Amino acid sequence: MDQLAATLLSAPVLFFLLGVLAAAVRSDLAVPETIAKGMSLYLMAAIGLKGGVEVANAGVNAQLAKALVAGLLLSALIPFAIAPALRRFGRLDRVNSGAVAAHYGSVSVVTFVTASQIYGADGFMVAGFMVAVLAMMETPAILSGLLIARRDGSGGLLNRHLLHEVFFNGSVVLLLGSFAIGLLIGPAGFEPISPLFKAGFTGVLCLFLLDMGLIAMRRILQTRALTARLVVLALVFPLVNGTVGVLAGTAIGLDAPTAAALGILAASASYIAVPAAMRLSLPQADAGLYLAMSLGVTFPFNIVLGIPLFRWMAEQIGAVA
Amino acid sequence: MDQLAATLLSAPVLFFLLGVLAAAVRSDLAVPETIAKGMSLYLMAAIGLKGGVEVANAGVNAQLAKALVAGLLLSALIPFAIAPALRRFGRLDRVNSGAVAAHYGSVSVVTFVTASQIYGADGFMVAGFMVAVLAMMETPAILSGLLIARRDGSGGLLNRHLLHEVFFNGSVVLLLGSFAIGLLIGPAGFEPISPLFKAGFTGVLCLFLLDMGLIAMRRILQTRALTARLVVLALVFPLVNGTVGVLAGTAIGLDAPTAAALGILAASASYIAVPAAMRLSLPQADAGLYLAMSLGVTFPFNIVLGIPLFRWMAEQIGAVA
Amino acid sequence: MDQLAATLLSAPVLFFLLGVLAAAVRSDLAVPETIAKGMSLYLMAAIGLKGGVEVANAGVNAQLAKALVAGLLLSALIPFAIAPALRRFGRLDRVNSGAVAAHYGSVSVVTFVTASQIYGADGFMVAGFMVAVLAMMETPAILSGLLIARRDGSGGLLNRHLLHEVFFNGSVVLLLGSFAIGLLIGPAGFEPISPLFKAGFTGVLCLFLLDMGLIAMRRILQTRALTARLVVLALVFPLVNGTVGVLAGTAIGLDAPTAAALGILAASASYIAVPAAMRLSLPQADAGLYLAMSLGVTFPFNIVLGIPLFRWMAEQIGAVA
Amino acid sequence: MIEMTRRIRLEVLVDAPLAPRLSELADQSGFTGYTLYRTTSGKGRSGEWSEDLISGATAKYIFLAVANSERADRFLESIAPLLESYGLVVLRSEVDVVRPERF
Amino acid sequence: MIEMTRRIRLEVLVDAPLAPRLSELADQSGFTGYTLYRTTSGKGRSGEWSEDLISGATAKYIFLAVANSERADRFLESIAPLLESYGLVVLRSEVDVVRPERF
Amino acid sequence: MIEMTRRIRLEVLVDAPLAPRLSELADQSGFTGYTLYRTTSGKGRSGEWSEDLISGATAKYIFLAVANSERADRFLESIAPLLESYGLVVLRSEVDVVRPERF
Ligand SMILES: Nc1ncnc2c1ncn2[C@@H]1O[C@H](COP(=O)(O)O)[C@@H](O)[C@H]1O
Ligand SMILES: Nc1ncnc2c1ncn2[C@@H]1O[C@H](COP(=O)(O)O)[C@@H](O)[C@H]1O
Ligand SMILES: Nc1ncnc2c1ncn2[C@@H]1O[C@H](COP(=O)(O)O)[C@@H](O)[C@H]1O
Ligand code: NA
Ligand code: NA
Ligand code: NA
Repeated sequence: MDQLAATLLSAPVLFFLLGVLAAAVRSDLAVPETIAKGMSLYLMAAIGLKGGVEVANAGVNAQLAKALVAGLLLSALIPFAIAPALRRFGRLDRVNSGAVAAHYGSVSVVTFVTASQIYGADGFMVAGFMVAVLAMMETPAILSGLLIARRDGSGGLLNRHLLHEVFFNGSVVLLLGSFAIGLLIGPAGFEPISPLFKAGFTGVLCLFLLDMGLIAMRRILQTRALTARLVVLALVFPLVNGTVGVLAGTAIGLDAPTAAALGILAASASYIAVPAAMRLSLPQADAGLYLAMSLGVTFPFNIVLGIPLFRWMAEQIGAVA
Repeated sequence: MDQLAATLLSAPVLFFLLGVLAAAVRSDLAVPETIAKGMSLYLMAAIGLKGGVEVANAGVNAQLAKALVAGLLLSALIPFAIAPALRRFGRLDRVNSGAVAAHYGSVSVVTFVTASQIYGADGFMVAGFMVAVLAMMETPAILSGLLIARRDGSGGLLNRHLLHEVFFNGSVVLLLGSFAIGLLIGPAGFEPISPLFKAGFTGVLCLFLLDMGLIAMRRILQTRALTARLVVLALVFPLVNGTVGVLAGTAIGLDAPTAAALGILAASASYIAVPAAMRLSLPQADAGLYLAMSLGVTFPFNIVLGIPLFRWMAEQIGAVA
Repeated sequence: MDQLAATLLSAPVLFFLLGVLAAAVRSDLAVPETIAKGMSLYLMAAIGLKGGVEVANAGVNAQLAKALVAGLLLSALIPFAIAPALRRFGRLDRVNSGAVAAHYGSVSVVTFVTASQIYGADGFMVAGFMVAVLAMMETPAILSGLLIARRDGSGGLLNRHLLHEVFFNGSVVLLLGSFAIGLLIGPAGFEPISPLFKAGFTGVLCLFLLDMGLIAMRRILQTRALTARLVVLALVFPLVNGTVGVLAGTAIGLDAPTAAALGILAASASYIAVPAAMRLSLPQADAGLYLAMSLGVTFPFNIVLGIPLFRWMAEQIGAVA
Repeated sequence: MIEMTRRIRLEVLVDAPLAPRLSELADQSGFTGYTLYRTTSGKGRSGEWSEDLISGATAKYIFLAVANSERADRFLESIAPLLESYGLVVLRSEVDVVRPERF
Repeated sequence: MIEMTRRIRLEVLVDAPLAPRLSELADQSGFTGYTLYRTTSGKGRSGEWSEDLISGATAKYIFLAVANSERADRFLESIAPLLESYGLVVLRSEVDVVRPERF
Repeated sequence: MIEMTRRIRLEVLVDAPLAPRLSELADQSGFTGYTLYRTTSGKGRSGEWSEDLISGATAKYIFLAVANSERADRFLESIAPLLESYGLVVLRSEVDVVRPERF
């Protein structure tokens, strides 16, 4: 409960709620898309650098390898785990099930960033190498989603365009590239750029979340495709996937904050890499649908409830273990 | 005179003058509109937060309520006070008089922000709650302007679109929302976002004023509608309204900096909320005209002369009172 | 060698290389053009202010005048010196030779900025007045390039549009304007804006260079006009011009860092003021060609090798002299 | 060869604050869709203008819609009263479309 | 008077992620060129949308190309299989151009 | 039904630095107005390009103007000498307008 209050009263989350509210009363408040894109690039570069510098400081250990494997498996397998629910309970056809499932296997950078920031403000420090896990989890789910959508075998699954997207997706390249730069420059080299990338970080996150609040709520208001059943799934998926993530993290020996972060990653759904890939590879799938679920329902759920919840969970399990 | 020199030699005002100069020599220097819009959102969020945090610190007192009422009255009544001058001396028709009058009842966020910054740099601290007064004054003038324009009764004045604009205008929502967030998080919660919103503030204001200088001067150069008589009015209005604002502020017991700020608000003319509302509600009015007066003449006057003038006035009157 | 390693491992250069790499693997990573333009304006304002404040501090001396004359001569004469190589070895026609030559006479703001930053991080301080030299060198080369292109006398060389572009080009106005503001406000007046313009500087430079890396590499991949001979010239020109710049700087008595900076200026090629002027005045010239040489080859060369090289050269020559 | 059917293409240059009103009228005329894109500058009888996101008052959009001639006429009539005061520029031409039932 | 020749003008409204595919098909149909520009919002049977650079999935471009009728037909046929699934809006009209050998 | 009159619609694809020159020629041809909007990328004989605000040299605009045929012809003739060197793409078609005296 304390955690929930702390989350709800942190500046980033309050700006998110302001955005939701403004969109709900149909205010014309809007952040230009180009500015939002710029902030998104900034946040990815900053989180990548931060992670790299921390690893340069702390050294690499066996946990990194374990966490990478766990992340890869979560990203690749979650889509298969949830696709049946999308088809049966959610009543989606195969193609839409695959497209939605891919989103939930992949991750939301901003959810991770917000969680790290809120946890860290309180001394609950997520390991720096989780940025690499974040990048790792972005795209495998795309392949899983396509396999689900095309189990009938029609269409060439692994075309050139797609594999390229999976490996060289802009956000993957930026996250891993900044992580590598952080590793190379270390704490001393980071110092001259720390005013922009560290001191400015939480403030930019606030403005970005203001925009995400506007976007999330407007998605809900504009969508025609979202049924009550799909809303239920968009709330249950993060709960279940996040719990699995926390358990897996604890099981492979991650400390509580890092296990909580793995939970957040599993719980979160993509809104950058996967939608674009799905539009390209599964153009018949309804973009309004998967964005409404991912951005409109799951994202707010994670920002407001998921962040304190998975921390609490990781602390409880850690205490027991 | 000292105040005038201090204002003229402050970085924000010098950047404003650089913009004016660059536009005057028809340089192709330009700030992309999206960047300007982004800076404008930043400035509103920052000033809102700052005000909220200050009130969280200082507590609310009776002055806030009085200032809100004074602001509301100024915004609603100034249009009626100046409309006759616009019609008779300015030779505008009813519709254009109403549209221009609405601009002068409303306020310019950046004029207020620049004044607070210049005053504050010198220890002349405007009360935090003035941000709420600023937000309060943004839109009532719209209704007054429409009443003036349509005194003949044609057209549904209070349609749904318009009332919505008045209450949920983007800048009102952002100012009040950030103010509320500042109140909720207080000084401790503000700390992590202070590097962006406080340390970065004056610098962003410089770049924004550079753009405002370009825009203001280009307005003057491009306009076809501005007559000498209207230029006179665009200089007299801020003088008179600002003086009334300072007097009103002193009369209700505000301290000198806060009374000066109320003067600035009364003297300033809108260039965000009102133009858009007028284009929507009074499309027959000439947008080139009201923007040339508000942005091209009154804005520069206030930035360069109004800011030191109303401070001087508030100090003189305060000393006497 | 140490210098080379220090350059290669500085955050700005690493971000540049990340951009080059991302474009090389054809990742879809992209910085919105508007954001890049905003960062470019920021960097010019910041470097101008910094230079002005330094001169306000250090006072003006005879070196400034000498450096301005040297810069003017370099900008105006380099085009004539290299045009024959472009025609004979490069096999370009007169018009394209003139257009390319103009680029090499002029300068690249970001190359200068990156060099100053990397030098300064190490205590190798470039004199503040070099910002004025930078601005001075931006446009004279345009006139030289046109003279080369039109030695046959066709076409009115010195038309109104063009002279205007030469004197009131946006980047010249912003650099000189910010320099003047820095002079006027001095260190005390700079303090409130220093968090944005000084602390944030290196970080913004990183993001900007990320974009420059993407742009440079994409230029190379997209161009159809770049021959092996032209690539050779685009590598030889900075070497030769830069050496001349360092020698000239040392000869007129500049200290080593400042002479190195003059070398960098001479070595660098324009990608802002000149391309736009050439498109206007020599529309028959191939924009793909001059941008590929300037942005695609010379810019990366200078960022990675030129910066340490000209420092090394200035130190050696300085030690001898 | 792909079969194509003739439809009406309408372009309306409209100020940003007035665009929602135009969309409403398009809906009321039974249009199945429309698309908006931003313009950056221009000149007309009332002088020059250029993009302006700060006030948003003088930014202009092009509203593009394809419809059958019946709906197009209905729309044109519904915007007639706004032409003068809104300063709209309205262009009508013909285009061929595939899947004509969409328009 | 300047001599002008009739050519086909094609406009296709296309989602950002699909635009490269369209360009490839244009190349394969022998087009000499094409130009893309961004749209900002719209409405269709599948609801309203507006520009979205964050996910990039629902941003839409207009793809504009001028070609002779033979190439235009080839292009239209090559995109036919994509029409339904890509949700393309395809418009064809006639224009006069100078230097017709360019198109 | 609203009465409409036939006019000429001209579209010119032009590099950003050359756009002011085009506007001048439009003024000289007696045009009552014109509108510009930005394009984002394209391909032609001289290769691919995409939006570029840094140098601004390769950004391209579409210049759109409606005029009567007399003025349109005058304009087309005045830009004829620039066609090759400026690399302009010029398209002419017909549109119907309301309030024809405006164009
Ligand atoms: N003949 C025209 N062709 C294209 N656009 C025009 C034309 N006339 C006016 N416009 C556009 O419509 C806007 C308003 O026109 P006006 O009401 O004449 O000032 C202008 O600023 C132009 O952007
Ligand atoms: N009749 C139309 N005129 C112009 N644009 C349209 C039209 N119908 C659809 N569109 C555009 O195409 C997009 C997709 O349409 P739809 O597949 O019907 O949802 C819409 O969001 C509009 O931007
Ligand atoms: N057939 C065409 N259709 C549409 N746009 C074209 C066409 N040809 C050329 N363009 C545009 O004009 C630009 C210059 O063409 P070019 O001079 O052929 O390189 C190209 O980059 C395209 O943006
Ligand atoms: Na996930
Ligand atoms: Na006022
Ligand atoms: Na040079």
